[in-house]
Amino acid sequence: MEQDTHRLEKILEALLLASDQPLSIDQLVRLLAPDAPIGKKEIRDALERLGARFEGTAAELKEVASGFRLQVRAEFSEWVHRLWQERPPKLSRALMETLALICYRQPITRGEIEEIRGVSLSPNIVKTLIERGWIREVGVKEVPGRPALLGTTQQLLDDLALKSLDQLPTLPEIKDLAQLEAALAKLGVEAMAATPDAAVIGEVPVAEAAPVEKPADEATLH
Amino acid sequence: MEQDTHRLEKILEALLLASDQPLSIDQLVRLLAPDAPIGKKEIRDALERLGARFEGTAAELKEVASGFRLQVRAEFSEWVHRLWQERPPKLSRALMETLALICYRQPITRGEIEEIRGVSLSPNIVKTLIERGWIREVGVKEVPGRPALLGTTQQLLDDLALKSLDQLPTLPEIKDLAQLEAALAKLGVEAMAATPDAAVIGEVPVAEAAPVEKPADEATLH
Amino acid sequence: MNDPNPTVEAAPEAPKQPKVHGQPIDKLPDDLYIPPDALEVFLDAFEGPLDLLLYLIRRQNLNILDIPVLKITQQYMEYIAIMRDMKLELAAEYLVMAAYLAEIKSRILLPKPALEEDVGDPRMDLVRRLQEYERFKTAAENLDAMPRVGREIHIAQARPDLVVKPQPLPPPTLRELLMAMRDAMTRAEMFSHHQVAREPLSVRERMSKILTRLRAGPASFFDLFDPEEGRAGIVVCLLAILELARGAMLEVVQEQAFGPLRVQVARARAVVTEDELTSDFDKEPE
Repeated sequence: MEQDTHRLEKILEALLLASDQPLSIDQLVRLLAPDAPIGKKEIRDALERLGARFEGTAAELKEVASGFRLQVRAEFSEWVHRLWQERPPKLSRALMETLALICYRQPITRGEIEEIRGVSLSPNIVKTLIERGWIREVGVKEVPGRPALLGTTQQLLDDLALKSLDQLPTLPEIKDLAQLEAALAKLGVEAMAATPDAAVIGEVPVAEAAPVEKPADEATLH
Repeated sequence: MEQDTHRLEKILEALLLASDQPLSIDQLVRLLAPDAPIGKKEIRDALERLGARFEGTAAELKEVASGFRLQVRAEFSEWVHRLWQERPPKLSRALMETLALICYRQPITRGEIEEIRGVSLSPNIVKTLIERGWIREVGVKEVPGRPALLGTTQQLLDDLALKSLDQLPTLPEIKDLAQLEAALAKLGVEAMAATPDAAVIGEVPVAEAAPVEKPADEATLH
Repeated sequence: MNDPNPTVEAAPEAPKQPKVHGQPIDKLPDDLYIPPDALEVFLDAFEGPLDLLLYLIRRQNLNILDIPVLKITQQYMEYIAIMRDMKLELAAEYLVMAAYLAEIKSRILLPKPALEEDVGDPRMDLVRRLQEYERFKTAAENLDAMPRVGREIHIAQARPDLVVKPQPLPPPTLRELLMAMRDAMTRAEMFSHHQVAREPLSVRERMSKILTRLRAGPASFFDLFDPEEGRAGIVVCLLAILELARGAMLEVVQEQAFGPLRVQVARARAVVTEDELTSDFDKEPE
C-alpha cells in the first residue's frame, strides 16, 4: 500500500511535469483509469502529498482554474526571465503546424485541427496565436458544442510579407519537395542548401518586401 | 553558506525546469553571473546535489551533449503518452538505416550510403533527417560532382539522451577476414558438388527450416 | 513493368496466374508462396536486394558465410521473375542484383581455368556487401530501440506563474510554415484527398472574412461582393459563400419568391427563436 501510494504520486508527478497545461482531477482520473479505477479522493490525497514533497524546492504544485500544475516558484521568476531573454521564444512544432493548418483549411475548428494532427491541441497554442494577432475566431460552427471557427488575419499576411494566402504553394506542390523549393524560390526564399541556417532564411524585412509581381486580378485566380 | 548552496541548487532547478532545451555549464555561468560570479566547479557540484535530490522522484537530471536537462524518467513514459491521443509516428527502416550509416560512418555522402544499402536514397529521407535537426551537411567531398558530406548533430545526441557519439552502441563487428576466406573456400567445394538443378527452390520449407548444419564457429554468428 | 494499368488489384476476381519464364506456375513451392496480391506488400517490406537476399539466407537459419549461393541465387531469381511477370514495379536495383547473381552463378558453374586462381571467389564481394549491410541493418535496429525524446523521454517542464511576456514570438519563415503543413499533411495522409488539392487559398481566406463580417449581423447577398475586385474576386467570394453554406457555417435565405437573398450566420436549428427572426428581419434590406 505504501508502495502504491508512492507510485501514484510519482505517476501524477510525471504527468504534471510532462503536460504543458494544468490537469484537472477529472482528466487525471481518465488518464489513470485504464489500469485500475482510482477515486478522485485518492488522487486528491496523492496530489496533496506530492505538493508537500515540493516544499523546499524551486517548484510548487498549484491549483488553478482548470486544474493542477507544477510551476516554478515566483521567487525564481527573475532567473527564468533572464533565461527567456537570452533565448528568444521558439515557435514550437505544434504551434507551427496549427498555424499552417489554419492557413490552409480555414475556417477550421480546434477539433478539426486535432483530427488532422492526431494529437490534442493545447489551448495555449490557440491563445498564443490569437495574442500574437495571427489568427482570430471568425465564427462558430453549428454543430453540437458550437465550436469556434478559426481564421487568419491581415497581421499574419503582413508578418509573412505576403499579399494574399494565395501566394502560398498548393498542397500538391508542398508534397513534392522539388516543387516546394521552386515555390519558395518564387516567393523570394533562398534555397536551403545555399543558407545552412534554415531558421533565418525567408525573413524578408517587411519594409523592403518588394511589390509582388502579380497583378491584383490574377492573384486570386487559379 | 549552507543557505547559499541550497539557493544555487534551487535557482538551477528553476532554470532547468523552465528551459525546453538542455542548458550548458557555460550558459548557466552566464545566466548566474550578473549577481555573483560563480565558478563552473561550484555549478557542477550544485548540479550533482540537485541530481541526487531527484532520486526517488518521477524526474531525473540528465547530462546530454549540449548540457543538462530535467526529464521524466523513462519508466513513466507509458503514462505520459496518455496525455496525447496518438503515439509518436514510427520511423521507417530506410530512415533508421540511413541515420545509422551517418552516425557510424560520418562524414558520408549520399552515394556512399546508397552503395552500402544497395538501394537509391530517397531525397525525402535526407530532408526529413535534416528537418528533425538530426543530421546536417558538414562539407563536400572533393570528388567529381562535389557531393555533400553528411554528419550528425548535437540535437541527435540530445534526443537520444547521449553525451557523445561514443555512447552509441558499438557497431556490430564484421567477421574476421581470414575466417571469411576459409568459409568461402569451403563453400566453393560445396558449390562445385552441387549441380545446378539440385538447387531447387523451396527445398527447405520455412516451417521445417531446422537448424541447418551450423558452422562450428557459432560464436561469431550474429 | 512499363504497363501502368494491369495491377493485381485491377482484376481481383481473376487473379493473375504467376508465371516463371512465361510458364504458368500451378503451385508455388511452399516457402515461396505468397498470395499474389501480397507480393507488392512483400516487396515493400524489403529495403532493397541486399535485404531480400539476407532474408532468404536468414530464413533458412544460414550464416552469411555459408550461403549456398546457387540456391539463394535461384530463389532470388524466382522472386524477380514472378514479380516481373506480374508487372509489379520493380526498382532497378533488384534487376542489377539479378544480373550480378547470374554472373556469379555462371562463374561458379563454369570449369575454372587454372589461371583464374588469383581472381578470387566471385562470391567474395557479395558476401562482404551482405555482411556490411547487415551490420548497419542491425545498428539501425539498435538505434531505433534507444530511448528517444518524444517517445520514451519527455522533458520535465514547469514555468513560473508570471505574466511577463518574454518576447513576442518571431514570425515563422515561409519555409517553416510550409514544412509544418507538409508534416501535418503527411501524417494525416491528407495529400491523397484530391478534393482539397487545388482549392485556391483565397477562397479559404475569404470564408473567414465573410464569417467575420456576418458576426455583425446578416448581410444582403450582393453586399458581400465588391465589384472593384473584378471578376476573379467575385468568383472567389461566390465560392467562399457556397463553401460556407455547404459546411453549414452560414445560411442563404430568401424570404419570398424573387426577393433579395440574405446571408446570415448559421443558427443552431432547434433554437431559432422568434426574437431572432424579427431582429433579423428588422435589419434586412440595405
